[in-house]
Amino acid sequence: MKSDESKCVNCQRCVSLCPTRALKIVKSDCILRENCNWQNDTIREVYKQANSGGVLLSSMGNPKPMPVYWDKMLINASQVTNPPIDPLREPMETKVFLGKKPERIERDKSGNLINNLPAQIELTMPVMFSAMSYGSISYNAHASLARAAEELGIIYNTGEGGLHEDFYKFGKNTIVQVASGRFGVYENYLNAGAAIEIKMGQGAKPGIGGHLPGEKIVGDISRTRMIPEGSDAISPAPHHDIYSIEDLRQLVFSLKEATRYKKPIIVKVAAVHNIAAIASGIARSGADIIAIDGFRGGTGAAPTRIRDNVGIPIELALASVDKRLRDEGIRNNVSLVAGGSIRSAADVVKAIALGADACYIATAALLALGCHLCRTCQSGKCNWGIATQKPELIKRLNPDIGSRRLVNLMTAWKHEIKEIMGGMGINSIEALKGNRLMLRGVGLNEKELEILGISHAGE
Amino acid sequence: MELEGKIRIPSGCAIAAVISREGNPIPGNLISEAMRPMHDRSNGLGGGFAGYGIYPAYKDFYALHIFFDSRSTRKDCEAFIKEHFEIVKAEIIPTEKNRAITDEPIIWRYFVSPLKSTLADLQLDEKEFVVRTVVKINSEMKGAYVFSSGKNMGTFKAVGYPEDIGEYYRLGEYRGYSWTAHGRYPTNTPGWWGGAHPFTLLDYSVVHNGEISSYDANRRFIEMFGYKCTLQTDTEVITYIMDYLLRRQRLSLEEAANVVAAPFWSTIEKNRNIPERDKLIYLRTMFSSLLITGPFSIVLGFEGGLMALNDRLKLRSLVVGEKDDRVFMASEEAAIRTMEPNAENIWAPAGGEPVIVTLGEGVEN
Amino acid sequence: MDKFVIIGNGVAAAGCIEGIRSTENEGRITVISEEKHPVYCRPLISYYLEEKTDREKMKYRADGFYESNGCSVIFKKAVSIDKSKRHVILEDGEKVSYTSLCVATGSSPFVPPFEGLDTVKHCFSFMTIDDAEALKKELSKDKDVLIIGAGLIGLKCAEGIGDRAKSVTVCDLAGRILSSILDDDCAAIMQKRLEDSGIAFMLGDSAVKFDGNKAIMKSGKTVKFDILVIAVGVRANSALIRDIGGNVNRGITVDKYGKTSVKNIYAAGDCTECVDYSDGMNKVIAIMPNAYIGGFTAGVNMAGGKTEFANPIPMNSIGFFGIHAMTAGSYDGELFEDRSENTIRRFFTKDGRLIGFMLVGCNERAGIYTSLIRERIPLSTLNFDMLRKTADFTSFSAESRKHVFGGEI
Amino acid sequence: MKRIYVNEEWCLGCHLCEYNCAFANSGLKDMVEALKGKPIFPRIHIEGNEKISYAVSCRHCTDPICVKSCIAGAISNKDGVIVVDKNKCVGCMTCILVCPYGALALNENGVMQKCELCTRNSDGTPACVKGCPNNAIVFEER
Repeated sequence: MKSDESKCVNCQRCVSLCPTRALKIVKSDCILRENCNWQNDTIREVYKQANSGGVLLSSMGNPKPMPVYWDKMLINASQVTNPPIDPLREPMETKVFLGKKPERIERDKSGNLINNLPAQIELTMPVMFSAMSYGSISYNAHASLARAAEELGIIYNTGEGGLHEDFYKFGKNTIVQVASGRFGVYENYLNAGAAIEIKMGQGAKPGIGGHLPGEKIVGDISRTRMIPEGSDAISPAPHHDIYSIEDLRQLVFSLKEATRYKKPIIVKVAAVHNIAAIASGIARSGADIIAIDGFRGGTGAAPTRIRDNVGIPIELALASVDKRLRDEGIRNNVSLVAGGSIRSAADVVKAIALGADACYIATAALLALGCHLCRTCQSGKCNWGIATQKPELIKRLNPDIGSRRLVNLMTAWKHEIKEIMGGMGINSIEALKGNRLMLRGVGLNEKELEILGISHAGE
Repeated sequence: MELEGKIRIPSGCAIAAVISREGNPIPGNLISEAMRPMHDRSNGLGGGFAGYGIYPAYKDFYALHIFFDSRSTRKDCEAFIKEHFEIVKAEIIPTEKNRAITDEPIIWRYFVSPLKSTLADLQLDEKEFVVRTVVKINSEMKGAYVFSSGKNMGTFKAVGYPEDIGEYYRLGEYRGYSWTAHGRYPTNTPGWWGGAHPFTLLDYSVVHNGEISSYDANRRFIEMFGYKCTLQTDTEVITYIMDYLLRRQRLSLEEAANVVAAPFWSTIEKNRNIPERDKLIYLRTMFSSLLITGPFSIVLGFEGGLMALNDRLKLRSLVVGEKDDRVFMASEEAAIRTMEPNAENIWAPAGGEPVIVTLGEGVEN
Repeated sequence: MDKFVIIGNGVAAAGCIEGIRSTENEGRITVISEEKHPVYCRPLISYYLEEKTDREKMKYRADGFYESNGCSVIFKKAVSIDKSKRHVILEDGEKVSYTSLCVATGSSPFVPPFEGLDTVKHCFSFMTIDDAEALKKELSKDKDVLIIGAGLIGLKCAEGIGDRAKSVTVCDLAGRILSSILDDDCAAIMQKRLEDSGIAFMLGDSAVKFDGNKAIMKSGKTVKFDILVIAVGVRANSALIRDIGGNVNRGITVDKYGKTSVKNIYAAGDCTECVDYSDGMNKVIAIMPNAYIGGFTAGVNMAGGKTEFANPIPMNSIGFFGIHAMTAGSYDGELFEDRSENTIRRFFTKDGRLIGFMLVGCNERAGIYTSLIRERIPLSTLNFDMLRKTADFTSFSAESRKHVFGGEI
Repeated sequence: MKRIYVNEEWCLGCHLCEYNCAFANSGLKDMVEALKGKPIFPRIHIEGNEKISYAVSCRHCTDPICVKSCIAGAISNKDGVIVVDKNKCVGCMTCILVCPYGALALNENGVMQKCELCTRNSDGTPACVKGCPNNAIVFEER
């Protein structure tokens, strides 16, 4: 048996399938003469660009050694003065409703409360699968996400590639996305889901559009995106009808009109420097939910320099947005969804404690489907049948397994969330939201603690 | 060590309350004595009482009870109050020296009424203006602390054991149709008079036993509506929540109870009464950040009644008993038996189920 | 209570017992066995001589088979049936009455009236374990054996005793071995392997006369032998039915339920004849699967159930010294052939369906072909060119694969 | 009864089922020791072409013709599972001639072998099913 190390992307497929665990992938011992400044990858990238003259592309999240604030926050637990709650004995609630909450109650003439809540998204746990388009990921990957979302009572997101006809039946567990390319957007599509998401930006590539090459626009994908076979699917960097917050407000209300105010509107933005002000604007735009995507969020393809250098961490963005909206007294206008590398139940708990209503996960979901983070999605040759449209590769992902693994993952997280909540003496996720006293920082400086709105451990 | 407000201090506690449904006067020493058998539930670092109907002569005026750390603070504060209020009476709250009570501040009460001109200027209703004034004094005026601000009611609190505090404030000289009491067991405090309970805002007073785990979620939400949780205590935030739900959102007591101690979703879903179920879903969704989790038993005092409420898991003790026109509530039955040895119908209310007692119809308060 | 009686104690009888018991558990079953053994695997007698099996392993069913099925066995010969009184008369005059009766008497070796056969000291048939035991007793390394008949029985016998005799010669009037199931080419391959293993053949020639240790052949040659085995063929034991006026052809005639023309009497196994599903002809298909299925079918119907004997066809799997031939169905059709040095695959089709095949030296998964015959699957629904070369399901449509591997069975 | 079913839509043709089968029936604890450098005799086989593949093993028919055809009485139905008594089998291959699925084959000793649903392992799932990386082989009631 021979292997060509230059072609190996370290997807670990062979390692995973070998029944005797006889294979392992090792780093090639052929390395460049690197130093602290000029490291292997940096040098190679220069060679690559010198060869091609092109923009470097990469995929999945920012791999650079930037701080991961989740790992610098620790969670509280009850001891003595109040009791932890045993999730095996007591109900432990994780249900959340996302959407705007009115300022005041209203009553009818006989004094009964009127349900004046605008449309909400109901989730059995505060996690949703975030946007990944059909095209960037496979039919079977979408099928897995949709089926799992339905079984779990949560939501998955179509991404900007439209909604495949087979998946309309999962509508109540679907967020349909309206992105700058407007692929596959028409009235039935808008009405098909539980909510509509306007994608203004993405954590992995803030300020950048997207480009799915024509050769991938075939068959179902072309039909679902509603563009001719073989034509490039180009998502412009901006929405060309949104050049200001007023324009966004118009789109929000256009979509609400189109769906007769029955669907909450989510506005998804990348976490960038003045995210708090941006969020405040969106909260006043009529949007029901703001999704903030941090700079470690994944992608099927992004220019490397953008992915690695643009945007800010979700933890800081979330904390400052939550604080700003509360300071302005408009936190109840919107729900907040945090995404951009939520890796575990602990990250979810920390995000909720910082102030999120729910989290978006995508990379973790793909890992559940088999992804080994080889970060070569852009090649379209995903060995795990996820980020590919090649039939023989797609086949490798059986949605029976995929959906089951997603359900397993989410169920496991739910158990962990409940356990952590129980430890804090909290038996409902509402009581965790924004409960920053439950967090303490370690190894953070004053400024970071201030932005996160938490005390240092020991305080 | 830092005072309340600088740091959040958890504590265990004893609570007790009594009300006459017919509005008959009850002397304050009754409730003070009730705290004696629950001595061990406190540790001498705080206690207090709230009495309703105790100032019939001044029932149309807000009774501000204020601690001052010095004469000059009092002067400044009085000047501030005079700017916006008519003060019909100002006096030192009578006390009796007690060995167990030391380090006392200067304690005054003022019967006041907001100036109509000020209210008109600010376009505020009277109560809201009083609330803002109290919040302003407490958060901005160092050394002054308003610890009672309702009409025809008053709070009396100090550092010490509750039964000593009752004697110190000479509670036997007051008559009220209802009383609540609190004995505190803070785990980490030098003891500060202002930090003692009951906590009150306008005529709402709360005595609370427990340590709520939802504190910061509740605090950060309620602070959006102009409240400032200066003490960082559960009792304070519960009081504000009650004020927000009852006075500002105009929810009924039952509805407010369904917000703070909301039934579990599983219980709600099983409710066959559809309008009732929808109402519960609505309240939980609408006010999700006001759900209070963690152990608590509280007695909320208000003009004309009392409401006792346990957390939905009933993680703290709370018993209720009756005799004739009186209803008794306490952490322990012993406290009820002290107030009324022949108390009847003693029961422990289920978690999340409020016990609401109001003055009977036609009874003046 | 019903009284079930079975004459015969072979595989058809075992099938009949299990058929009855699959339907009801009340009635008594009586088995009348001429052979003095519990049911055993008759085709194994050559393996027995070869010592590939032993008497214990040859038991067709575990000890306690009869008891657990509520059967009693009478080790006597049945001589006649009284159809009006509904009883079977045994050799000693005993009468066994029945509610319903199954005749599963099998077949007997056919011994032609050779002149001088009575002068042969050691002459054997090769049908029963008793035959095998008798033969075994006589065999030794210094004895020459002559086998008359190069059919299945004769050749299995030859293989079975090859190592125990000085020489084994097989003669047959036909010009090839296994003439009833193989054609010349196929037979030649098999014959070569037998010869390579030390078996001698005299084909197109057979004994006409015996004189002590000598056989005089039709060609005039003489063959000396110490032991003679006669395996020229078998005849269905149908006399019991013929004697009471039942329809008998080459075997007892039965319908698809296993019923004879006589009321309350069924028949099954080698003593019967049935319609060959591959060519529609009436014939005796004396093979083990048919015996069992025929017996089982009769049993179910005797006990008040209803089942049919579905599509019987002739089929044979036979091997000698490591080479194996498999055949099924009939050969009157269009021929397709693939062959290599040591293998032949011959397929016969008619009206767009496979009706028969011969496989020599290549028998993997031959049942897939057999089922084409038995299920009468139209060849137009699959890729027959591919299938002929390899027996697998890639030649079938995805639809039928889905049915085969994912559906009910 | 639970049976093995295959779905070619998900079969990747990786042959792991064959190895897992051979290993499960080897009686050995270590797969390398059991299979390395030896011809393997699995009771399940992948067949197919470059477009499709699927596994074939005994279907455990409710009315199994192999049982009826065995001249040695070596194949029997044990609670729905069709099993071969290796002791009794003489290798006549009649079962091969009759099995419509081609599910039987000789083992390394010239004795017939077939899938006998190796369900006596820890979780009651046959090794081929357990090891199939894509659920192309399932064990269930239908």
